[in-house]
Amino acid sequence: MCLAIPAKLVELRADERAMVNLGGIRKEVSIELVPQAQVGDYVIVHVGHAIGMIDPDEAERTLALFGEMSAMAATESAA
Amino acid sequence: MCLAIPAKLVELRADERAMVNLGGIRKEVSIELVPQAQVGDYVIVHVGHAIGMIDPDEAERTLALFGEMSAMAATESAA
Amino acid sequence: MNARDDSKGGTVRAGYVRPLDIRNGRIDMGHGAGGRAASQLIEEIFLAAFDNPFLRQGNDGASLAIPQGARLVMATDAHVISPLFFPGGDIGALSVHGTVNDVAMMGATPLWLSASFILEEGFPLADLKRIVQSMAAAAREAGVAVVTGDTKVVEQGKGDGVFISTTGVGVVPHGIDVSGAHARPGDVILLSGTVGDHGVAVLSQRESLEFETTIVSDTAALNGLVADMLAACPAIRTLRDPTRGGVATTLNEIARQSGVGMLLDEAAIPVKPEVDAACELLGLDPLYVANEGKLLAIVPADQADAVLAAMRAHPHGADAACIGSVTEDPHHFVQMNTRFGGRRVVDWLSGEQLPRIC
Amino acid sequence: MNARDDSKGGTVRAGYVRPLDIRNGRIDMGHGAGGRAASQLIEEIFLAAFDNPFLRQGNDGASLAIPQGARLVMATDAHVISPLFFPGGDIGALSVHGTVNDVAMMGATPLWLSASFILEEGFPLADLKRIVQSMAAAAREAGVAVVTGDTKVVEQGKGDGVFISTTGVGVVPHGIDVSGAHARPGDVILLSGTVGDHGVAVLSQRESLEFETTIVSDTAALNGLVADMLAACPAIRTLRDPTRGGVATTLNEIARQSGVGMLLDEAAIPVKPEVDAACELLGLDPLYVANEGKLLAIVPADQADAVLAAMRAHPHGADAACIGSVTEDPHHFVQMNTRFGGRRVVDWLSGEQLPRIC
Amino acid sequence: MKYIDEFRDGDVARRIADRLATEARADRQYSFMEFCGGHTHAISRYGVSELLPANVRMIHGPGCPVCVLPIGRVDMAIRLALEHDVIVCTYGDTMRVPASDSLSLTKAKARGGDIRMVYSAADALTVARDNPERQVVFFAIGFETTTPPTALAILRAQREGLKNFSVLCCHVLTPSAITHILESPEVRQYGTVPIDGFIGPAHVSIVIGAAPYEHFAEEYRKPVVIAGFEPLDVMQAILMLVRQVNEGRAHVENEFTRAVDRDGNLAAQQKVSEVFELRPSFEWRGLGEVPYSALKIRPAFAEFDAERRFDVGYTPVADNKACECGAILRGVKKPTDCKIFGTVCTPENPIGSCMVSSEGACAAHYAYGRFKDIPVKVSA
Amino acid sequence: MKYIDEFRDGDVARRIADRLATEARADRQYSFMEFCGGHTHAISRYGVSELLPANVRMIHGPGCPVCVLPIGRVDMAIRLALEHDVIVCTYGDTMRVPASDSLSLTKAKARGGDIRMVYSAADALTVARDNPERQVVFFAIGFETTTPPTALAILRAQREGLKNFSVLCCHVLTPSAITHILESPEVRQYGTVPIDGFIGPAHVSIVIGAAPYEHFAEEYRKPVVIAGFEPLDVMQAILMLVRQVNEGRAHVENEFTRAVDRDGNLAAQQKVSEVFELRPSFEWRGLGEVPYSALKIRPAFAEFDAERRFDVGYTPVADNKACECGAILRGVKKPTDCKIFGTVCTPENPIGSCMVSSEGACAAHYAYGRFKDIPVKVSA
Ligand code: SF4
Ligand code: SF4
Ligand SMILES: [Mg+2]
Ligand SMILES: [Mg+2]
Ligand SMILES: [Mg+2]
Ligand SMILES: [Mg+2]
Ligand SMILES: [Mg+2]
Ligand SMILES: [Mg+2]
Ligand SMILES: [Mg+2]
Ligand SMILES: [Mg+2]
Ligand SMILES: [Mg+2]
Ligand SMILES: [Mg+2]
Repeated sequence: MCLAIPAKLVELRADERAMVNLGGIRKEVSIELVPQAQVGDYVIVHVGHAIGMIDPDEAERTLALFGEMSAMAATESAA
Repeated sequence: MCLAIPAKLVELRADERAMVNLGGIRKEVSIELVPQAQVGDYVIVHVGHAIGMIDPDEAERTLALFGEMSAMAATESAA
Repeated sequence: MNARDDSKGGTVRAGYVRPLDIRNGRIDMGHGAGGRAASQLIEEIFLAAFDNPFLRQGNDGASLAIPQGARLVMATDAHVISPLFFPGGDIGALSVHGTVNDVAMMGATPLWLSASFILEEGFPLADLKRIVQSMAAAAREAGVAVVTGDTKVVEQGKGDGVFISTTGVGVVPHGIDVSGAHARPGDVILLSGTVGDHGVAVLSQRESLEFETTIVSDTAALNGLVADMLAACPAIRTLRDPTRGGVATTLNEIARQSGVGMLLDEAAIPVKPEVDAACELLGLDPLYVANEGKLLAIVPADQADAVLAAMRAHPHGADAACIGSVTEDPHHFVQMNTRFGGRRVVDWLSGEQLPRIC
Repeated sequence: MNARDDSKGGTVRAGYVRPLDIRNGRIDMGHGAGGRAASQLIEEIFLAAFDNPFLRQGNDGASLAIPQGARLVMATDAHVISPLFFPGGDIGALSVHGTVNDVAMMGATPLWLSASFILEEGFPLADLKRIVQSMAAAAREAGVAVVTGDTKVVEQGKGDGVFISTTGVGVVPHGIDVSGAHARPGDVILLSGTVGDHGVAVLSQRESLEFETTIVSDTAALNGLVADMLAACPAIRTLRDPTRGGVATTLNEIARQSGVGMLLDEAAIPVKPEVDAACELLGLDPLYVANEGKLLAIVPADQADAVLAAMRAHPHGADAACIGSVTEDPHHFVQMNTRFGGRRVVDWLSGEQLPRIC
Repeated sequence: MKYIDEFRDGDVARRIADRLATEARADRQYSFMEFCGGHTHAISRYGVSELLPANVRMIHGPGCPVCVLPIGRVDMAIRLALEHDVIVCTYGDTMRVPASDSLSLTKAKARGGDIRMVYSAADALTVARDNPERQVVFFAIGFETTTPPTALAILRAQREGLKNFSVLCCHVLTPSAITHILESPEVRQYGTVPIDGFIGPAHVSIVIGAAPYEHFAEEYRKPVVIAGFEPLDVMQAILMLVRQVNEGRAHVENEFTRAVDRDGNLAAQQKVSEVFELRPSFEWRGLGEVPYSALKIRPAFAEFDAERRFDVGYTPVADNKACECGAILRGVKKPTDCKIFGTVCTPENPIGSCMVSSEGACAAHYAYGRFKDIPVKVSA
Repeated sequence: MKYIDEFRDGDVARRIADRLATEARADRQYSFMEFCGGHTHAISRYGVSELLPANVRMIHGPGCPVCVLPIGRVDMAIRLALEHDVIVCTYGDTMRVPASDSLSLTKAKARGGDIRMVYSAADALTVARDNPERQVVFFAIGFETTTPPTALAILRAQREGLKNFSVLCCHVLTPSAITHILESPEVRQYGTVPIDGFIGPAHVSIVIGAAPYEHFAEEYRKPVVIAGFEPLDVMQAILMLVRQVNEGRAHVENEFTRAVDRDGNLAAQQKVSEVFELRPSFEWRGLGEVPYSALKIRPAFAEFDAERRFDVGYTPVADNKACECGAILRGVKKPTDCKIFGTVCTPENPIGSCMVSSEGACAAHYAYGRFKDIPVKVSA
């Protein structure tokens, strides 16, 4: 449930809105729920609103751990 | 101006309305403006209302006079 | 789920589709989306009615044997009538007749029809089925096959129940050359029957105009009549069905196309008394009222009697009449000697023919 | 007036008609009533754009030379797209491509088109002219002639600007027999290029979905590509353009029609990154998104390379790929090995494909 | 159809034509004005001109409610539809009357105005009942015939307490227009328009009776013959006018006794006077402002008066400069005197109102009368 | 697409699959519930099941907002459109959910209801602004992800003083549903549904954070792994669950650290609590009444609450008797256990809600999973 995807914030606009770029397509979304978002950030877009943000380091780390021998370190009870 | 045609009243209906027959087609019209009209009368229909009636004797007389040698009798200053 | 577990469940009948609810069902946007719902609609309503090997091929087009003859003819008509069901017919039959007649008016034998449907969301399936069955019956009667089709659905408020565009293909026998451009001064103008029946039947149903009449639409396929006429006289110059705009406009079209004038005899033009009466009531002229089962023919004067006899021998031409002749006239006027004894121009229809009060 | 007196007045130019006001004019009901206004619309907009001897005949149908070949093909499509103008095309070009492609998918060379227009009262003449000119350009490019047509006008609120139904007639060369029923297990499935471009380009314009993309509709006539493919391999089994319902639905249709299954390779199916992205955003699957300039071909395995080479040599097939093969399957399932390494059914589209939130 | 077909008999027409040929004196011209478009239409459609002696000339009068409707009144109806989002109901006749900005009701409808053709004022009431959330305005035009049905609609709306129905009243009065023509300088002073008599209205007279015309006969010494709208009625009326002229009489005669008497339809007159009162002045297309020539809705029915309910003031708009409608309606000019007749101004693109209704002098001549001087050659 | 494509890599998938094959003990069964439809969808669409060991079974949970929407709530939206003549705006997902009387929003639209699909709650506001003469109701469904945008729309409507906008609030809460399942007799007492652990929501957790799940891990001794909706996320989460089970642990672990932290999006939480408050009880399709499992609009925003503005009381409606949706949503049954799966109930004619959304267990199995036991024979 809850279709949402990471898209790159490429332009801040008036009225707490921003332009995001997703694989070449651009769409204006509301960033009222992630007021801290800046150009270059990846926000998570759901029904026309950014509802969260991607942490690039964590993404990197998750990818690196996929299928590794041992359990992922330091994820217990959420970061 | 004022498209209006004689049609035979074939049925009195409620609410000061009546069914008329014109050459085989039947239409309901208002007879509020000719409350005296009875079944068998020819009423003159204009925009869905009977606005007058045909006097059959006068019609007969007019037809008989068409193109006669002398002027029509007794029509001066209207009947 | 885990795949292996699920496979132990009930049997999946992959091909099974619950039949359409014709009684209560309505068209929704899914019926036009090209998926399984659309496929089901085609199968249960269109294929069921039009059933023929061309459609059963199941392709996006029909594959047809190349016919023998002098030339092919192709004609098309969009049908947008309201009400969809009217005395004497419905949009389904009309959409077959309208195009079959256009093909026949080229002197051709109509063979195949395509049908494209634009349905409005919410249109009752029962009405659709009735219309399609009426189309199928009309096609059978005219001896043509509906060989390919298409269906689209538009949102409510962006259509009007159903629009049907049909295209017909037919073949002209050798030795026949019929065209609106072939009328010549001296030719005789024949009309296959009474004028205005279709238009008056439809008008009688219009909200706020309603009147009662026994007049029904004349909608009919005229290819049989045309075949008999051409058999009697292969030299027929022009054939045309006086639909929208009526006899008056159709004759003006031919006059312009052939570069001639025409002179009609009002007294010779057959009009049913009820049609005359309805026109009086609404301020219309029967010469401008649409017909859907009548034709005008222009023939060399010396063959007029033969053609007229052939027409009168056919059920769709029983009331045929000679209504005038072609004249030389650089203005391409259609004129008419009135029954009253005068003469007047019979002009093109201008704009819509609206009921008048004055 | 007394007739004799009036004749002394100004000169009457009987044939003169004031030209249409294309810039500000709009369709009104009179343009569909079949009178002089309708005739003017046809003359100044349709004839001006489609100009050809068939239309200039001025009849209600076209008279055509019977073509040489094995069989005739007839196909039809109704076009109801919104918006009428979209990135990469408009309803005019689309209405030519849609039908030309259906004819071509039968292995035929398209020759003639009919066009039926249903115009909504109030539609700007300028838009109509633009659309008709685009149609004419598309027809020229595809090498087909619009040989006959019809125009109707519906009241405002009973249409959606303009609907165009086209019917195409073409001829199949001797030795060609293409059908959706001819796929056989072991055959190879070819796709002429990237999927979903048309649907995404149109979606990008939908009110409230609007997004910016460089994707434009792929709308194109594919008869040239088909001719090259058939030259490379006259034994092509099946050709079909994956329009509404997309590649997924079209393959399911063929599977059912031929009584086979299919197995696709997701990794082999070309999808533009932006199309992928738009589908992610809206919760759509590119396999169900409409194409208007792509084709699927099913060919004997031993000739797949030759056909693929011919496709890639043609501008409309530059991105052609082999995307799977035909299987034996009594359920007629279309399955797909996912790029991820799994396998799944690729079902028919059910209902409409609506943007999702979850 | 009884009482119609008998009055269109070509054989009888020839008998009247023969009498006219005999009785019209070769040594003089006869010019008669048929006031009504109904007569104009009959003359054109049946080819009556063909049957008249060369020295009898018919002049079209202003008796077409569509033709005399000034541009500014059509503009009001269009503004109601396009700016006030009102449903405008109207008779089919008014749909194509040219208004300002190249509009007409037909074109305003194509631009999104909710404009509906009705057959009767009563149908406009039905539209109002069916659309309680919308305001519905009946654009009421016409002479004394069409006024009583409008009065009935207003009375019924009041009885039903309809809150969304009103009337844009453009009803005009026949006798005032005739007076206006008789008072015009062309007729009265210069004699440029020699009117030897009038064919009086048919259906208007059913309602108002013959008496109102007696004044003209006496005051202006012009014979008047009230005549039906069938072609034989018209021919007979012309014969009767020729006879009056020949005998030097100027009376009101009634050819239409089968439907008209001296007093008219009193029931209808009563309804009209209950709902309407005289306007001090009203603009007629072609005639300009004509005093006491139209009706307005009485203050007691103010809520049904669209002019009071909506803010749509009347702005007079001049006709196209080339258009000769005004002169034609006064009988001063003929359609073919207009430089743009049949070229720029056609029934498809009417510039003036006379080209709209098939009763309009220009439309009638365009549609029916253009065969003049064109020889009919049947053989090739 | 960055942060998407990397998480769909088939090669990495095989690596995780290998590890799973190694680590899943052959001597036991693993049953995990993925709460979210997003995970269900990923499993189906990418064919994840293919890559799991035979003894790892995934149970679909109730985490599809469309699937849990009770018939009676859809009926309310339909009544608003058909009986109250309201413009109903809704997400595309709800259009085909079967309601009473064989209707759905799609079918109600075909019957003349003015029902419009929107992409965002903000678009419903636009519809309201553009149609000031109509009432506009946003039919709001969804979990904690979709609720903040609805809150923003209501706040903005208040700021703008919109008088024709309201919300039919059907927002539900994830943790209450999980509790409900854990409290169900099948799980708690009879053990007919052996749930060894949960894959926790992805996007919901972005908003509410990981903390709310800690309670389950502790209270019910069930491991929870919060995971993204990409197929690698799902596989990795399963691997992490297998490891917890193997090690006898029951913790909340977070596979989705790139987007989820312990506290969630505080700005979003603040907007939600400003506008909404807990409902004491709410019906979930399949689960029945679940206490404190949904939100309603606070009295301060009463004018934007469609349930207060319109007289549309809620009437519970039982599911079709044959439909097993309830049991399927609780993990008790599988789609193929339903007698009418794939025959009477298909995506074209869904009988139960699980056949509607492509996240629904039945729809997912119908669309993606029916190839089981069908051999693929390519050569003729
Ligand atoms: S022809 Fe047209 S412009 Fe000229 S007077 Fe007549 S209506 Fe007016
Ligand atoms: S198949 Fe249909 S009826 Fe059966 S459980 Fe699933 S949704 Fe319910
Ligand atoms: Mg045609
Ligand atoms: Mg036709
Ligand atoms: Mg025709
Ligand atoms: Mg098609
Ligand atoms: Mg409609
Ligand atoms: Mg097609
Ligand atoms: Mg096509
Ligand atoms: Mg196709
Ligand atoms: Mg046509
Ligand atoms: Mg529209």
